[in-house]
Amino acid sequence: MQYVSDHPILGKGEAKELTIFFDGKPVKGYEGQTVAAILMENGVRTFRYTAKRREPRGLYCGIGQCTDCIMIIDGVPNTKACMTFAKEGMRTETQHGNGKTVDAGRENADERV
Amino acid sequence: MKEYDAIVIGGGPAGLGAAIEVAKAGGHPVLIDENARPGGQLFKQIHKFFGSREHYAGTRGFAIGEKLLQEAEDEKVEVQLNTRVWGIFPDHIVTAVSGKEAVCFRGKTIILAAGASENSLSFPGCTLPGVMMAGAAQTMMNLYRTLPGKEILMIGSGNVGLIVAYQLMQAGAHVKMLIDAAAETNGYEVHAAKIKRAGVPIRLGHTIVRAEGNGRVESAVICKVDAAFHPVPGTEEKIDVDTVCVAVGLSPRVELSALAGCRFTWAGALGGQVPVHTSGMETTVPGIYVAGDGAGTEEASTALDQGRMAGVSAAHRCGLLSDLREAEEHRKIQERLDMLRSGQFGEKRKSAEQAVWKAAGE
Amino acid sequence: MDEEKIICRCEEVTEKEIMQAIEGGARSLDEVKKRTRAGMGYCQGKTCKKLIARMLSSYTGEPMEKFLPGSIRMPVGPVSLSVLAASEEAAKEGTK
Amino acid sequence: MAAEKAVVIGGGIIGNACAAYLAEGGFSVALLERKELACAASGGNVGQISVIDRAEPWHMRLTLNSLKTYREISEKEDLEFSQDGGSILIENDDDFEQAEKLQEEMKTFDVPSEILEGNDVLRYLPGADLSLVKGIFYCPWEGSINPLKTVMYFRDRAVRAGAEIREYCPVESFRKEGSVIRSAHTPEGDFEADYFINCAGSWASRIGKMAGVPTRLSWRRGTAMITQPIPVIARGQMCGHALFGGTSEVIGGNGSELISLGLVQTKDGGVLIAQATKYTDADDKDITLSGVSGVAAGFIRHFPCCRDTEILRMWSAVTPFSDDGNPFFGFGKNAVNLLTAAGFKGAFTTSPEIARETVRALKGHSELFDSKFSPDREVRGYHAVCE
Repeated sequence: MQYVSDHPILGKGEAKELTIFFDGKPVKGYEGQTVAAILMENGVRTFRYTAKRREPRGLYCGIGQCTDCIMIIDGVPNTKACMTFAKEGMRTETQHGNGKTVDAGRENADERV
Repeated sequence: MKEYDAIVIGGGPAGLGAAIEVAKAGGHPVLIDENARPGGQLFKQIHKFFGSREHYAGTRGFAIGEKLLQEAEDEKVEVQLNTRVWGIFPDHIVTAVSGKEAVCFRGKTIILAAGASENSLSFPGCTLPGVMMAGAAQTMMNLYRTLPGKEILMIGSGNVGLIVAYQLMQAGAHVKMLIDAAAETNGYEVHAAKIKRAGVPIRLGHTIVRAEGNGRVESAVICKVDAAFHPVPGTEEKIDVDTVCVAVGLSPRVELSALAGCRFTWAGALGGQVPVHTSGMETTVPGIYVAGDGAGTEEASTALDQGRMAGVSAAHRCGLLSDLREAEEHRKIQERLDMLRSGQFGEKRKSAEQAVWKAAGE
Repeated sequence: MDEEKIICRCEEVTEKEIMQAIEGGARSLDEVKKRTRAGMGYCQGKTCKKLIARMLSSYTGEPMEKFLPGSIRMPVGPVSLSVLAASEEAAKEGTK
Repeated sequence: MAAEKAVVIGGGIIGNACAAYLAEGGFSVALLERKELACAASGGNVGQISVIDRAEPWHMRLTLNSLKTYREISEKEDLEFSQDGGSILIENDDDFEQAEKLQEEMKTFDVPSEILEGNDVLRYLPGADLSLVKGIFYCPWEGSINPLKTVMYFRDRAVRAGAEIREYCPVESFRKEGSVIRSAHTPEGDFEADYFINCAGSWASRIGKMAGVPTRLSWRRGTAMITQPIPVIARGQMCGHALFGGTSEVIGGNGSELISLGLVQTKDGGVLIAQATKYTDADDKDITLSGVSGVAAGFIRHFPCCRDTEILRMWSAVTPFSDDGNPFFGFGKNAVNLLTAAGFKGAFTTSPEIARETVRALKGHSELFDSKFSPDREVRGYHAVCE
């Protein structure tokens, strides 16, 4: 939604800017923020689509308990966006179903063929 | 394997209080927390706390957190961050994962201070992005300065609902309405008054019917409920919001106490199922203690003192404190806890807590 | 119960499916789980347990405490196989 | 004429299947479970269906008839039954030799199988490490079934046929007149019947002893875990090469060693990994750290691509077995109306036919009436853990 740069209690935000990627597009955030925070600030609400009903999901519990916010982060599926601190250049992707582990695993298996 | 005097799991106020007391008694505790820094939910609390001087009255939550961290550092408490406990095995062995590494701890005692989790609520549309726990909204704005939404419907008039609604406004959101199925607000009047003054309508006797929207919350439908909490037909009302915050209570996190084999009892005023414990916070498993919201959901100040109580008990078990010293420390802490458990809500928690002690045979 | 209400968010189990399990004889969180998969997903029931316990309670008229906390198993939160494999060794060595 | 009464003791797969077939066969049935249905071995196992598990004709008959039943049921009910095939790992020359022997045996029952080597292994085990897994013995008839759904399916059938299912209703003693049991005593009251069926799984020996029938069962502990959904690493089920170690070792184990790794990848992609360890007590459900680490290490040694795969849940279950490899089936000398049906290896593979055999037994003629299955028999190699 937006970054609260001036807060009546927390004061002014002074963290350094950084850029991460969401489905290939660069989005701006700040050091010390989680992936979930940065994406929400940039208007992203859907972090994944579920396996069975293909429904969108986003942030729910915010403290790593519910796993609604899992995404593919730097290639690793099922990563909780609410618990992952952003790093410059981090790649985040919308996860579909159980994520690309399926493909990743096949690749691993096929490599040996 | 190195043996600690106490393995303290959870670095919120309860865990910090416990570890500090064990260290103060000359013991060697390890404080384990899954987050990047300890403090638990304290750093999300930007409001001023009530209570007495010992409870840092008038100080904001995050500032209390800073003080406790300083105290823990002064007492040389060993802290293991980014470390998530996944199991408890016989002989007080605690297994955890730190990054991608397996780590294990053995302790003379274990103090469980895992906190609480927010209760979920199910309604049509409850999985739409934009429906979130109030705590999630609070984490977003107070830890990361991210406004989780612009037009908010808050469900729940307990302290969490009231406080987070107010904080959402402080951060610049528009809280359109706060609803609760109950006929009266559940939280402190001070908090309710603040958001009423800010012009937020509080609709009691109302519930959410559904959240609507295409791929994200675009509106919510609410309606009146009767005395039995059943929806009253024809009272549906649609409000345009982009975010629905759910604040319908907290439950103690009991996974670890259950795995440790602790016996449970029901204490509605303390969030439901709680591990049976003595006034000294020992569970039904000797050498395993609980403190804070994980022992029964109360308040941060209570958690801190319960932690100190458990720390004193654990130090005594390790032979670091005499019987007399333990009794004396317990008495002092208990006095403070009694003070915290006064007033309309406090009394209820007090009698619930006493029933828990009774279940432990006190 | 006309509209679909998700109770178990991980396994996408609806209130209706859980009610069918209860009507079919499920009388505990475990039995609901065995019939519907509710509580078997990524969060292992952390989010839905209390909701299901409430359904069981209102259907049977028995108090919530009869149904909670249900069976709780390790690990608390998902843990990778390599970490599990290394844990016995870590227990022998201890930390640092 | 009033229906004959049967009390089924035990709410696992055999108990529920028996309750269903008995009730449908005209008996008035009460099933007594000491805790909850499928709370022990039936709830804790991975649902392997194995044709190659045992090569005796009686067992093969139970297996093939049961598979036919599962196929029929699956036309109407989704028990996640599948015959996707299954493999036994081959890790050395001895294993190859054993595999060839097994193939010969299977041929006599017209059960198809093949032995694969090298890269061909990946056809069925795409995730296996070929430096360790030199080959596999593959049988296309192997399969798996959802154990919980299957137990509940038979339970529902039993209830529809009029059976009464009682949970938290442990049998504490029997009232006998001579060698005839009149009633089973429980905290919920006494249950009178004409017949009592002991399918209490790990508890069958305790039930047996209450009635004066020795039922010399042993137990081992199975440690099991399930992963998050992942890509296909194994088509069908898989057993470790210890299965080639000779029947006695696999059936009986030898002391405290780890016994054979087994896995099934479920429809949604989760991998159920299980391994049996050492002798244990019938009620020992503790998970040990060495058990957990052992299972995890054994698995990722064979499937290194799963190192970072996450485990969502782990549990352990006690599984009963008999040291001589034979089940306990038949009436007891000191309890002539107590029919024991316990200690069957891979009970999910054979339970429908075991249940039908039970109905036949109550009517006086079972092909399993054999002194080598007698619950009164001495058992060679019996480790009396709880005596």
